[in-house]
Amino acid sequence: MADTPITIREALSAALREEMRRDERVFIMGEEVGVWGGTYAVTRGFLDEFGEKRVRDTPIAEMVIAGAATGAAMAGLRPVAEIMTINFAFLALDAIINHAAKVRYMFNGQFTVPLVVRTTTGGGKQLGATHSHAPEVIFAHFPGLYVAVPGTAYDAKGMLKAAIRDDNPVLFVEHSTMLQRRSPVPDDLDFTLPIGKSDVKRQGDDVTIVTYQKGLEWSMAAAEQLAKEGIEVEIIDLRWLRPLDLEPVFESFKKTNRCVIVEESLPHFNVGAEISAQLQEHMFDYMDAPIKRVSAMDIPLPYSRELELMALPSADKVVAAVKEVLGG
Amino acid sequence: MADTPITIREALSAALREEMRRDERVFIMGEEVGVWGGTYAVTRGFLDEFGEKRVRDTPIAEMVIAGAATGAAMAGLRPVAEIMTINFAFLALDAIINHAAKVRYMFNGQFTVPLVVRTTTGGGKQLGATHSHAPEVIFAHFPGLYVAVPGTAYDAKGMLKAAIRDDNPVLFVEHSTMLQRRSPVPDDLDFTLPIGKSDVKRQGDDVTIVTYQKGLEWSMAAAEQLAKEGIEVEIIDLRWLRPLDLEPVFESFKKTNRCVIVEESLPHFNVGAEISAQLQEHMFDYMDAPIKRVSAMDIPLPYSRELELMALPSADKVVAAVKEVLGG
Amino acid sequence: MAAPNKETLLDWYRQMVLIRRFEERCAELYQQGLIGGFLHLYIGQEATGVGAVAALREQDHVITAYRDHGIALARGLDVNALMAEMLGKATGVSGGKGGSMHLANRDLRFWGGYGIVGGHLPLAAGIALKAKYNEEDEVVLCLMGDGATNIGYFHESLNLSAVWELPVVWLVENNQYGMGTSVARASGATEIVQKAMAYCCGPDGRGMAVGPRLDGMDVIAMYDGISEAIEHARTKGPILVESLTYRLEGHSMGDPQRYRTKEEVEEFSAAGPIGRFRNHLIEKYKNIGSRLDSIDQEVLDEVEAAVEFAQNSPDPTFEDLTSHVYVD
Amino acid sequence: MAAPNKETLLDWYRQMVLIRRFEERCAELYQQGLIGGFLHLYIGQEATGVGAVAALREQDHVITAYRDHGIALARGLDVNALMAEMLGKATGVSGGKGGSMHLANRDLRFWGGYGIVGGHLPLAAGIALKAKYNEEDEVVLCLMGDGATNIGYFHESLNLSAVWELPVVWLVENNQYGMGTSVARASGATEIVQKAMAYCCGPDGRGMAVGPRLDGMDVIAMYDGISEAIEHARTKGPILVESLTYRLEGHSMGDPQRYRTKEEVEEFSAAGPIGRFRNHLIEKYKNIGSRLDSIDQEVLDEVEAAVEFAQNSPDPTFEDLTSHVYVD
Ligand SMILES: Cc1ncc(C[n+]2csc(CCOP(=O)(O)OP(=O)(O)O)c2C)c(N)n1
Ligand SMILES: Cc1ncc(C[n+]2csc(CCOP(=O)(O)OP(=O)(O)O)c2C)c(N)n1
Ligand SMILES: [Mg+2]
Ligand SMILES: [Mg+2]
Repeated sequence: MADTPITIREALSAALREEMRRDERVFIMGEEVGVWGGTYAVTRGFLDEFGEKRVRDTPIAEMVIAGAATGAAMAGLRPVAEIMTINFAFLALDAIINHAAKVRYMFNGQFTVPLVVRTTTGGGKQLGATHSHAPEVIFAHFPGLYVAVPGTAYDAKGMLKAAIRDDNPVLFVEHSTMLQRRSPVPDDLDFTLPIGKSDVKRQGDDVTIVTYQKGLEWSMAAAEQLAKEGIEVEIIDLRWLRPLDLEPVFESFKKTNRCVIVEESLPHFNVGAEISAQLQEHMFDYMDAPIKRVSAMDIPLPYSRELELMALPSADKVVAAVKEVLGG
Repeated sequence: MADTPITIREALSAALREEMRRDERVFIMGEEVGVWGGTYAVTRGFLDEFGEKRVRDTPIAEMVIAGAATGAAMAGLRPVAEIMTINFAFLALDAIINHAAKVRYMFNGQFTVPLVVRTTTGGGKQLGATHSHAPEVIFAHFPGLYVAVPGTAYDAKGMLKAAIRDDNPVLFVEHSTMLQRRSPVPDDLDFTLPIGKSDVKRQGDDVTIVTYQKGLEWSMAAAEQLAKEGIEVEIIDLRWLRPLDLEPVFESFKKTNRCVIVEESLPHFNVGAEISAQLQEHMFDYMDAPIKRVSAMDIPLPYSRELELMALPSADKVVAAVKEVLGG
Repeated sequence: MAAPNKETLLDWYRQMVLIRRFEERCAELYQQGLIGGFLHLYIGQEATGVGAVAALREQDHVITAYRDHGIALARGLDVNALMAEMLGKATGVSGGKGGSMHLANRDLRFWGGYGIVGGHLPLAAGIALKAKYNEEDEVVLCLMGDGATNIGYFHESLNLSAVWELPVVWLVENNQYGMGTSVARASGATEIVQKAMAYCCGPDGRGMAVGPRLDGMDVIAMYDGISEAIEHARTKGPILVESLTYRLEGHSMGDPQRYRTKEEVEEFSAAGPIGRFRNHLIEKYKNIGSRLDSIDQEVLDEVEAAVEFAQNSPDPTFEDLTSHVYVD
Repeated sequence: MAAPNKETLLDWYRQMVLIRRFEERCAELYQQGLIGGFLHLYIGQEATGVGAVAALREQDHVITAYRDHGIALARGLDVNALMAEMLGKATGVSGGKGGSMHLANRDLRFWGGYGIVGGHLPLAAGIALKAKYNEEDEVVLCLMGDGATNIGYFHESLNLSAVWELPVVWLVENNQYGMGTSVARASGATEIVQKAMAYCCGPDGRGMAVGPRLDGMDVIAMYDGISEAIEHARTKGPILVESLTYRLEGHSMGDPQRYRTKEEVEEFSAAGPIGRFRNHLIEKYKNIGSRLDSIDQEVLDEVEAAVEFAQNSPDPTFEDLTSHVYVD
């Protein structure tokens, strides 16, 4: 396998392009996906290659972007709809949860919704309170939908291709500050990653870190710092919030008996809460210390660079939490 | 204090009526609040008493119901907006979270949002997948908003009056199947309950049950069954999901060392997850058994009565969970 | 469009009576507690549904809101399977998981009834997009209530259909109320077709056509009007049509109907669509009376048989409860 | 409405030049990394903002989207405090927590810039409701972009304002693009005022007025047109007005501008509002040239002083980070 180091942006572009070439039914729609080339340049050149039929600019209208894509999917197409950022997906919550995720069940399997809704998440760009959410958790609450949260170029490509090929609706969440991150990715046109499989991104015996996306970066940086002090953390990247695959987390925890969960989201009712709850339930006899969560502060994100950095998680905060669970 | 036994519906009506009489700035707006008298008859007679100015029927337009109420609150009125059911509040998520809950922070305190958004929650009425959510948790995730989940007439009245008098935006969630429940409620026009205080609804030494709203009923029924077998549970009613008051839960847990969390919502990324996570973090040394969660099954709710009952929690499921944490 | 012949007219008569009897029987079953949830009857609107659906070709599509029994019957869904769905049985069109609000039959291109006001409009746009994308000669008939024209979904969906020139007939069943709110109290424009002006007309006249306001109590007028609208949608693009009709029963069961007078209802009842059409047939064809009587009787028997079928049908099982959340 | 006198015209000139210089300076500071987030410049649209805001009385209100610098300056917000906000300083109008998109000054009845497209429209309706509720002679001027007229918020807000007869002037700044999507590619109606037809006219002519399409490059035409619109809103109800203008810079910083030609931009630049108004003044008043030159110089100095003020201002502190999430 010829692995080429490419960025997450390139990985996403390649996944989309390959799947559009492979299957005529796959098309993209959303704000600025065409003439502009995608707000984050993921679909640059697509309009030229695939034409207006398959690269469809939309009005600013998130409800109908998600809803019309759902209808098209029910009718047999395979839309990849883009909601520019996950903040705007608040406007499409009903379309995504009450329609895309439910029509199959509600009509007893008569309809299938092979839909991908791509969107970007995350703060850290001084965009202020309404534009800096990382609220994937609220979408993962509901059955009928899958939620993808890739953190590397390799994962982004394999997961997006899998999402497009899958017959279930997938909310595919990309982190807007990680698009330039680079890693080797297979060129193989049939490279996909299984849906709902988490991944051990670093091995270690002392503490298990469970995380995803931006949390992966903070955790990796923390791991390096900690390694210098002789502390070896194991890092598990969830990759999907639904289906949520905690088997590798349990396996790791049996070895480490300590866990820190790292995420960019808010501190309450977050992803870490679910993982912590499941860990204490299923791994009770292995617990040597309370499980800690590292997250953003419980406030809307401010504009000021300094304030925003204070509010967000960081490698240092992860280091501190790891030491805490080690009883430091 | 002259406590009269009244229903939750009556308690809500009384709270609204008293506050509207007390303060000219308080008004209600929403679908069918006026001529119809409220879908759940909570505002019956209000149009006659207060007139069209203060009892405002709206078009079917949840985004602007929540958003215009937010604007009116910013400008100095004290709206009580009604979103007929919390399912339809999905359409107002942006208005509630990105606007009502954020404008104060974003503009550094220049604006105040004394807003109450009343809505009804819950399944169990054969309304099918899109009309049977109990998704309060997703609103509680975000700072800037309070989330009320009263489970008795006493609480409903005291909490609603407090919510209307408070200067912060409150999502006030009523359970649509509990409106006929009756309990003694003070007639005192200034009876209010503090915001963000949970309440011990039953005392017991063996297991702590943390719950709210419909869960309270299942838990109370379970408690009676269990008492017959000599098991005494302590039941803590959260009453508010934000601010979340876990002090009484911790106190109780120090005594019981075992906990079951009961809620109507879905099993993942739910209220129980947060409580479980905080319990294991703060009460680690008191844990004698894994904390269990009782919730609905991880599916959209179906129409069929039999199927719906299977999917929802029940007193029996609570009994079973309590026995499990007791190592039964 | 050929003028309908005698047998066609008799078939329409049969359909209208079938809907009426079906609805009346449902009301009884609801009173007996055999139907749960909400029950929105189509009584009074039969001419609209039958005439409009009759105008569809086999390859065309139809989708509507929760007031869907009449459309389902007009589109030829099996009466037994429909009644079984009302009773939440495994033999129901949606396996007992959908209920009254969520009838569908994919094979007959009836894409279902939907409970979220306006939520199915984007789906209609998406289904139409599929037809256009695949260059298939198919039109989507999307029905909605007058109240639905005030929600954001309406605006976004109609606009998208105009910009993308999608083959949709948007048919507003203006029965004069959305629950208890009259059109004039909910909508700026009281002639609803006028709303098409917001989506009309782009470059080269592209955009939404302002369609006619049809007499929704006249099945032939509906047939003619919708036939023309379909032709327009096929060849030119989307069109907004209004049917002036009336809901003779309450919004759902248990509607106090404080928003209208008995006299108003009686007036519309006297001019009801079935009696009117019966008179028309009697005037047009001599000696048709006995044909009509025997149709009346056949339909009664058909509905009775359906009730029997439904009652004798098995309940869905635990396996049904968990099936079709996802495609495996 | 009195014709503006010479000093007033000179003040408008000053405001327009101030906006232009302020924006140019912001662009530089952005390039230097001193401003973060998004930066949406008002260059090209100065006549629209200055003319429209000049028409407001002191008691009137104004609210807009994220392209808000020009409106803030026209409404008389302190230049120093505005520039400080750009730099995220504690002395900024929103304490450094809002940034470029979220400027506001409650005392001056400037209710802010808002980042969610269409999200401020319901707020405008709510603020207008307050005025009506309290029987105060106040009008709300709500500005939005052409792209915003396609979102659900637009429909629901304009409709509510029509049904409730709220004193709002809805002003669409039609600068021909929403990001990279031209009006014709995004909107069914290309003459945006036509959208008012959907909210016009209820019983007794109640409802939205179809306002004029104003020359948004002519500050006097804007002043006249909006003055009349305010009078209409005061006495009759809401009105939709369109300003035909042009955005001379990219949508935000870093816009590749693939959606338009250099020639198009140059054409509009040559006919730009400031040069045009300057010529008008020179034609109208002899010997005004030196007055204008000295205004140009004063404004340059004022902006430079503001930059200095901002740079010398303190950053917000950790205390600011956590303040104003809730009212205490
Ligand atoms: C988004 C949303 N808001 C509110 C409701 C509650 N509701 C159900 S039907 C209805 C009235 C709809 O009126 P109309 O569109 O005229 O249809 P009709 O019932 O007259 O057929 C309302 C408000 C809902 N189902 N969905
Ligand atoms: C709900 C929502 N969707 C998408 C965006 C991203 N976005 C920001 S500005 C913009 C274009 C708006 O165009 P227009 O309303 O014409 O205003 P202009 O920028 O031209 O002033 C878009 C799509 C957003 N902020 N909010
Ligand atoms: Mg209606
Ligand atoms: Mg624009």
